[in-house]
Amino acid sequence: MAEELTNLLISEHHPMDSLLRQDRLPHIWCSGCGLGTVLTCFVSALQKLELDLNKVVIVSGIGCTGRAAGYLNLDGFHTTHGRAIPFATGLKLGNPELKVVVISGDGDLMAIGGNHFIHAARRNMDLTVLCVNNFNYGMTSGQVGPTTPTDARTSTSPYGNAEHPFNVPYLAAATGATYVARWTALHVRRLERSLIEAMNKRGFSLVEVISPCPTYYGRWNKMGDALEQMKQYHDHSIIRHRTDPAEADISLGGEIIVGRFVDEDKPTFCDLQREAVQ
Amino acid sequence: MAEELTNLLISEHHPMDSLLRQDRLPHIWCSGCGLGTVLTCFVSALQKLELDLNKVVIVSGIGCTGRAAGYLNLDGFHTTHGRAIPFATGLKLGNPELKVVVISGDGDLMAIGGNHFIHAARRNMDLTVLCVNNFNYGMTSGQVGPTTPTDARTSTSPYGNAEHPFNVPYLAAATGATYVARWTALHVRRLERSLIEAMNKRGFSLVEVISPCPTYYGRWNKMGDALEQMKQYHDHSIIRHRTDPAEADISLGGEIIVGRFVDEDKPTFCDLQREAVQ
Amino acid sequence: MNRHEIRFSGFGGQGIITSGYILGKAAALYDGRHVTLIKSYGPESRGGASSAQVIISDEEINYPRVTKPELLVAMSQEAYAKYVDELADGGLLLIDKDLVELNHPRDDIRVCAIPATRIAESELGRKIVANIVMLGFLAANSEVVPVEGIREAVLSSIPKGTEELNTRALERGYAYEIQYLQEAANA
Amino acid sequence: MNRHEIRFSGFGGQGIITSGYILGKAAALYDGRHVTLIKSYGPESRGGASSAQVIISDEEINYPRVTKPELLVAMSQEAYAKYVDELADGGLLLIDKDLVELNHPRDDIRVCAIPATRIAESELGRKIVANIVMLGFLAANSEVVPVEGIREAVLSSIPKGTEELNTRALERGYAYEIQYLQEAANA
Amino acid sequence: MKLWRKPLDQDRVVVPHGEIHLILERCKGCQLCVTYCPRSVLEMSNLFNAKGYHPPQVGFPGRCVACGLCAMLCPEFAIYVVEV
Amino acid sequence: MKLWRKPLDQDRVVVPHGEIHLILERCKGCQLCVTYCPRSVLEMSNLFNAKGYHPPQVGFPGRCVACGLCAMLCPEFAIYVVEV
Amino acid sequence: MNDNGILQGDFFIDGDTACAEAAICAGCRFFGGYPITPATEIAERMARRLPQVGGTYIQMEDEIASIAAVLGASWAGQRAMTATSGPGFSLMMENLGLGIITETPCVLVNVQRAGPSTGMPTLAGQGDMMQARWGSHGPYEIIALAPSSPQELFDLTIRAFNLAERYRTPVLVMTDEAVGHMTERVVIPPSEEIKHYPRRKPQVPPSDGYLPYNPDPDGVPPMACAGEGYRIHVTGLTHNEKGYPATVSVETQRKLVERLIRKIRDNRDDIVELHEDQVQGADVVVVAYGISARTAARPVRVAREMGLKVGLLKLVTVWPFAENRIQELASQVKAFVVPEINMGQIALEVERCAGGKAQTILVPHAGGGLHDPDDVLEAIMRVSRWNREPETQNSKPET
Amino acid sequence: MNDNGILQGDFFIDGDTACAEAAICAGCRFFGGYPITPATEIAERMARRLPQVGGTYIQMEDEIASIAAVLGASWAGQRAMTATSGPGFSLMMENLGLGIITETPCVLVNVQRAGPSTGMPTLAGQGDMMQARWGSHGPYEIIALAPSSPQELFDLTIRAFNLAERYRTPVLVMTDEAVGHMTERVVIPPSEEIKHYPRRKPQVPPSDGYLPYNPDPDGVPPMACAGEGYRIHVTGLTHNEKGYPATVSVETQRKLVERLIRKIRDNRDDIVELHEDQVQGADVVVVAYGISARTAARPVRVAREMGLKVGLLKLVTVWPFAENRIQELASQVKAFVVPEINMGQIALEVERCAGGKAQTILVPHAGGGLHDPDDVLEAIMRVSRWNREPETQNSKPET
Ligand SMILES: Cc1ncc(C[n+]2csc(CCOP(=O)(O)OP(=O)(O)O)c2C)c(N)n1
Ligand SMILES: Cc1ncc(C[n+]2csc(CCOP(=O)(O)OP(=O)(O)O)c2C)c(N)n1
Ligand code: SF4
Ligand code: SF4
Ligand code: SF4
Ligand code: SF4
Ligand code: SF4
Ligand code: SF4
Ligand SMILES: [Mg+2]
Ligand SMILES: [Mg+2]
Repeated sequence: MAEELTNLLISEHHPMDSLLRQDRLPHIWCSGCGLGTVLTCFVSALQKLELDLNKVVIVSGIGCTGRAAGYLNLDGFHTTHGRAIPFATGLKLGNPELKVVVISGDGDLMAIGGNHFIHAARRNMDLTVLCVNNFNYGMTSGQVGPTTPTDARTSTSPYGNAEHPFNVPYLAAATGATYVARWTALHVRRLERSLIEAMNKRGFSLVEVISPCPTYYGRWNKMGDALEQMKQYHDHSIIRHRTDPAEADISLGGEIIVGRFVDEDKPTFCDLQREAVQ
Repeated sequence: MAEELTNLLISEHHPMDSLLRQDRLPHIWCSGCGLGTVLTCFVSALQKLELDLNKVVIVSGIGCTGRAAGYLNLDGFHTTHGRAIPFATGLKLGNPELKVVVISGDGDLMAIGGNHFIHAARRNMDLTVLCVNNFNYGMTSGQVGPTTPTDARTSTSPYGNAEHPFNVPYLAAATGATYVARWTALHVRRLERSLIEAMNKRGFSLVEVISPCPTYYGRWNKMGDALEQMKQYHDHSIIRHRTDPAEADISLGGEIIVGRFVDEDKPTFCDLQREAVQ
Repeated sequence: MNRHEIRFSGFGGQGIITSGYILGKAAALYDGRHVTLIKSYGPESRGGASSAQVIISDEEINYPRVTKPELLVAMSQEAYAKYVDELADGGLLLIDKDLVELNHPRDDIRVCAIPATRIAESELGRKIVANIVMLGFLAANSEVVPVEGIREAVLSSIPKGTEELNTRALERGYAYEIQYLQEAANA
Repeated sequence: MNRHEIRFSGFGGQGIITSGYILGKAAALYDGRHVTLIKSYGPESRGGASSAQVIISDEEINYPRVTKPELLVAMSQEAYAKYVDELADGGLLLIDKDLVELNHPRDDIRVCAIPATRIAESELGRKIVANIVMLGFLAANSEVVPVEGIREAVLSSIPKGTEELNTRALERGYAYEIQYLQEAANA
Repeated sequence: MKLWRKPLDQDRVVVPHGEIHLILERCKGCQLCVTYCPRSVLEMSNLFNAKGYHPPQVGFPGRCVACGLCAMLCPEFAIYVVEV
Repeated sequence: MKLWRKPLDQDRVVVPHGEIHLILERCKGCQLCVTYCPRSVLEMSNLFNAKGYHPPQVGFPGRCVACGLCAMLCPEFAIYVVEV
Repeated sequence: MNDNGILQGDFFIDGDTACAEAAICAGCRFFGGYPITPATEIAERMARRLPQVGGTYIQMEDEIASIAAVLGASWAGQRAMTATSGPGFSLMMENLGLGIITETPCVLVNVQRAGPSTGMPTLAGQGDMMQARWGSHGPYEIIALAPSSPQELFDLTIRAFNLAERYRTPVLVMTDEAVGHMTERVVIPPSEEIKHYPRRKPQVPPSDGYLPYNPDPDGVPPMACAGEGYRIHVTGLTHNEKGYPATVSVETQRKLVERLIRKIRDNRDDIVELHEDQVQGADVVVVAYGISARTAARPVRVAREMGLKVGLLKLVTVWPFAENRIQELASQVKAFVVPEINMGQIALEVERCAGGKAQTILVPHAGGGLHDPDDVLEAIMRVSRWNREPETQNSKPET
Repeated sequence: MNDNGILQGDFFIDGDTACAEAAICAGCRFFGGYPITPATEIAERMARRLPQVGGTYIQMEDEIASIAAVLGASWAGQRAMTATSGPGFSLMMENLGLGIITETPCVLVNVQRAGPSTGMPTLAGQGDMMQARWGSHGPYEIIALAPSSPQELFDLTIRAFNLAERYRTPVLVMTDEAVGHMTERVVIPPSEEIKHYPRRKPQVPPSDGYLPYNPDPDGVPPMACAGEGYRIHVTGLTHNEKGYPATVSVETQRKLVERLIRKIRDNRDDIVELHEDQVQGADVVVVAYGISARTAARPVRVAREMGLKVGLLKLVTVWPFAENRIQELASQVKAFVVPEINMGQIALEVERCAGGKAQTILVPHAGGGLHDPDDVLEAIMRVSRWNREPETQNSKPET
């Protein structure tokens, strides 16, 4: 069959394969889901960063996004739902040499894991958190979550969501994160750059990526197919660096402010602890 | 013995007794602890509010503060540590006629219960939360908590706290509370007034009270006795209504901005749910 | 005892479980039979293996698993490979022609093939109804459940507004039979 | 078998448990005995009933609860009422004079009273050392543990910087004996 | 103090006077009432109540204006004032 | 285009050209590469891979400038381009 | 659908859906939950259905909040429920204890999947059966039911609500993925035919000496709810009949804990439901529950066709355990065969109650699916042979 | 204190403090915890002591975070621990399962108080013993030790760390308020004399075919940690030897779960520690653990003085259960007497293993303190009389 494809070379390996667990590909994500693109950006950022890859650890919770840890050829921990951040905290404190990155979904990090998120931010724990926000719980087939816009429909908000959503960058900033950025899954180059910045940051850094879940969220809200949903997010987004994150609310069908919102320096938990004990 | 006291009448009953479970007094709180004063203010506010007291319900978590529910002669629930807010949510949704007030400590509401707090605020659940912040876990004898100022000493931060504390009003405001105020336990009249306003509010209201824990926090931080600690908080406080809560951080020995910070209107969870279903 | 075991198989997103549901509902509510449907799939929403097992019987059904199905619908190569062996002697295998290569021949079974996905995609404009096309094809090739029951079950199970699309899909699959036989004759 | 059972009692905040700890430590580390200390108190930090049970023995101690103490220290009315009956015949009761009214007389025990709280408050300026005053008083009235051991145990158990205060408290309590007996004689 | 003009309502202003009540066994001797009474009406006594705390007593009964602050500050619902 | 002055590095600018590689069985036919290729190099094929997806193919091979965007957008690590 | 939004008639629905519909029939008007495979469909159904019957669905931030909200709603006077699976069930353990000590009627459904930990989210297990009994700290007793079909899941969900009210306690419906995701015909009877055990209310008006934890003679106290004027105090601390904490009174603790336990144990006969099939006179009795009882039916039939005297005892109520019946049967049978989708849980209880008078043979399954019926058959045949080949029969006492 | 900050010598400290010092002696350098009575003193001691030995104390936001951080720290190569009591223990149940399925060595101390729910925070209970075994969802086995004095709490905490490494699993130290808050002399031996079981590391270099979940012959896989270059993948899902999820492979599930269970059950002899006192030849054996074993010592002595043949079997290891020993003894003794501060937990296991050959008499206590020794004595005397007054001896078989 492959020979019928015109003008391209059929290959077995990809230049990013050394950072991937090839024996697990293709991954489980739906066709057109933004997660794969986000992972590509992450790998690309890693390739540009000057890190000892043996010291980079990925921690995920449970969810579609949470599977990320399982596709990267790095030390990876796929923990329990919501608990990636405290697990990551233990890893980091247990071995401060590690670069610990949490990759997880909006439900995992903001619903069941919300407390850990705000406390890690408060402590300025030296972690990078990549939160993929698809406005719903993809893995369990599309329920309402803490980032679902008001009025949006999901399998558990069939009459429209009666809750106000979190503004993730604001929550991060208000609780102490020292680097906060947001992009959509289509802002591949900028996302890559933010990931580099975030991982280079000492302290708690958060990158939120708005990403389509065509299978559930897109379908419930009649957003068309994956391509259309991805395009819609991108088209509705406005790049505004250093925006006060309080202004970065997302409403159903409204504009999405993206950019690097916060980038400041503050002693981390480890800094302060070292100081205190001395 | 009593007859030796000069110029006062020895009495058996107090004008607030009808709102108290007299058979449980004296309460367990330490001499000079701010909690009793806060409770007095609360009772006083109740006496001024025009509420059907049979419909007022107090929900507490576990902690010194958490005992509040047990001294008020109202329907009262002393739940598990950190879970007062979701329990209160169930009460309110189960019977929307109820006026549900959560009274609990900083550790209960902000440490183990932090997630419930931010989610209830996000949903603008129609609850009043009275958070007594004594900068530590009193009930378990004075450990560090999420509101303990950086560098403060406690039994589990004997070298000085290496964490940045939450700014409770900011956290409440950033996650959606529609009424936010802070006072110290000595601001009795203003506190009473804020409690009245908060309970009259539709939506999620938060009143934080900075209160001395002479037995632990005061002692660890050499703040003198209860009276001195209470005075210190009061003297360090500056009333600034409508301050941006982001500016209301508290540092060890620093000034404490108090006042009514937020007072706005927004549809509650119940409002939006009613709308959606119709 | 009149008992039928049927397995639908493919991967997540192909509507495998819906197919089983519709067939089961047709038998249970429109044909008054005892029916048990069980689904197997992984935790992933899409892409993982997916299968629906339907037992239709005149008696109460205890053990709900299909062990020797008389009818197997395979909508992916993986599903075909995994399940073709369990098909009972003389059983019927229905495959999506474009997605399954018959590389594991058994001469004791009957095979009918239809390009269900391609039909759904190119003729009906919605790949998602490939499963309904396949159901129509099934109804044409097997007598487990009367096609009328299937039609009713389809109509009572799909989102409002998609009745016409699904009816067309069912009919297109039902009608494909002849075409297939002709092709086979020409082969 | 040389075995002593002692109970300290009062309410939270009076240093009841510390008293038991110091006595126990004196016996265990400075007198080489087997010692078991158990504490009972409620969840409240202050104000609730509080008690420390110390067993000192030359043999291994199994059951750690005091059942018939030979020495009871009662620093509150409540504690006195609750525990006075369990005191062994011929036992010794030490009370804080201002806080306990002997309204439940037993003539088979010896009672010694000291205004420990008042002494701590007015003479030593820190109510908090009332328990140490009481310990001194205990040392003067009982031979369970040599006073030297108690002194060492006090010094190794208190916060740095409070050595002098506590030594004075211990001594003041120890010295009170005479005064008490005189008072008693005058009574 | 000499008033250069007489306030309009002077005749009607009656300085209220308070009668102080104490529930002895609730008091924990925290001194809040004593410390914050704006008229320095109260003082600590030397007595102990059953829990070993010193309750307040009234030093200057006439001064009390029944402002109620002592009752509002008291953490124990132990003191209150009746306007007489 | 006529240049009114010759860019300094014009001689050195070689418009890069890309050779497109596909890992067939990873592709899920999402069309991102096709849609966002700035040079419209790619198009969807009619073939199915084993999972039933249509992979892309190259419509206009000469146009590819090896910008790498297709690889960066591909959620499946299925496509990449080698500059030749 | 009736005018009041309640369904009636024949439906081809899965167990989860049947469970949700049963709750609605039972008068449940509050659901606080958090999605988890394979229980999500219950939440989804409730989210759609509750507003249609005037109830409230709320998706909480996690399972801890879910059960806390359910307890709150029950104290607001509602019949309330949540549904989860293993990981969420583990998270609920602390507040399950609160429900027990405060005697809060509510229903908690666990659609079990294969564990431990995240395990196999979409596949069946019965690995939480002992957790159901022992998962929260401290001493207590619990009621747990185990359905084996969507219809039974429907029926038992209704029973769970009634038992919860009858005994003022959280009741567990311990189903599993196989039943929850299995689709069969479910008959929903007319509302009038559905039995409702009403909440037991105080017989005295407020302030007339109502003691919230003063039990009726059967050990269950009537329940005043929030807003009814009784000014109740409810605490998770050890409490006396007034409901007041008594945290250092060993006597209060003894009375409270013993009553909490007795109100279940002493009413075992009312609570325990068993289905027996040719148990009388059997040589071997298969003891099974939930989906495994269905698996067992086939080998039992085959064994009987082979002439063996095999009974099937299905535990519809798993907790409190059917101690008496197992003890009785132990004197009659050679062996119990216990197939369960775990590595031995209920089998331990059977073994204990058998008291050495009959053997207990566990047929374990690590999870992820149903037993191969042949494994059960093999066990039945093995123990049945004992009589005929006495040399292998080493553990059957003479009784 | 030694130069390295480690204590040595005689101390008059409570059990909690002894536990913390033991952890430090055992090489524990990470503590993630959350205060709770009566375990708080462990955290407080660790907060002060860990920085002195180069370790890290962090107070997490709750118990769930605490155990998650402990698991993380273990994977960073540390010996790590947390300590809690009932309510916190309940909250840890989900992640305890994660620790088990991922085979993460760590130590979890439960200083039991009286439950259920908030119960009596400052008073002793032994009500979480079955929860220790069954509290997390799904099938698994666990190791749990029960000390009865501060010294033993010290010793067993060290043993717990070693067992955790030996079997790559979380190990529970199930103590209680009585022991945790009891102060006695504790002897801390010189560091050199403290045995350390080192973490089992892979024998192959990274990329040389290391399979993270490929066990050594004893069922325990060597453990590569984060940052060591092995690029491990660790998941709470059912996983194969590579550590990759295999969420629909029943065979993988079976292999994994069976191995997790076997590595404990098959090594029962190594893990189970019992203290026997005149058990040989006894008519009655008191089976007890933790503080109740001390309570039992007195009535046992009294009974012996009365001429009765009474043994005392102290379960130092409670889980895995001393099945074999109880079975053996059941053939010898008339009865087991089991005092525990709960309403019957370990007694059920004793009864099961006794298999009807000997009676099992529970001496329950609802919690909030120790038994009255007379209650135990009474039970011993009651069962001892059976032989003499045969009419009351209705349940002792002839064996
Ligand atoms: C304790 C617990 N509760 C619930 C679940 C079920 N669960 C798995 S993933 C998930 C939500 C995932 O949503 P999100 O984090 O947004 O990830 P996405 O799938 O959307 O990428 C839930 C609720 C679980 N695994 N564990
Ligand atoms: C699950 C659980 N963890 C821990 C505890 C122990 N505990 C009781 S109160 C408390 C903290 C109280 O602090 P706070 O809420 O600030 O109240 P305060 O006593 O300071 O008023 C803790 C940790 C508990 N009861 N339950
Ligand atoms: S369900 Fe949604 S989030 Fe999950 S893989 Fe599919 S599209 Fe992506
Ligand atoms: S411990 Fe602190 S907070 Fe608790 S009652 Fe005493 S002073 Fe108040
Ligand atoms: S009422 Fe006012 S003036 Fe009178 S004693 Fe109280 S505080 Fe003082
Ligand atoms: S404020 Fe109340 S408790 Fe404090 S001294 Fe005055 S009367 Fe006593
Ligand atoms: S490298 Fe750029 S130009 Fe070439 S095919 Fe990819 S996207 Fe198009
Ligand atoms: S972007 Fe990747 S997965 Fe999508 S069509 Fe192109 S090659 Fe296939
Ligand atoms: Mg999501
Ligand atoms: Mg506090």
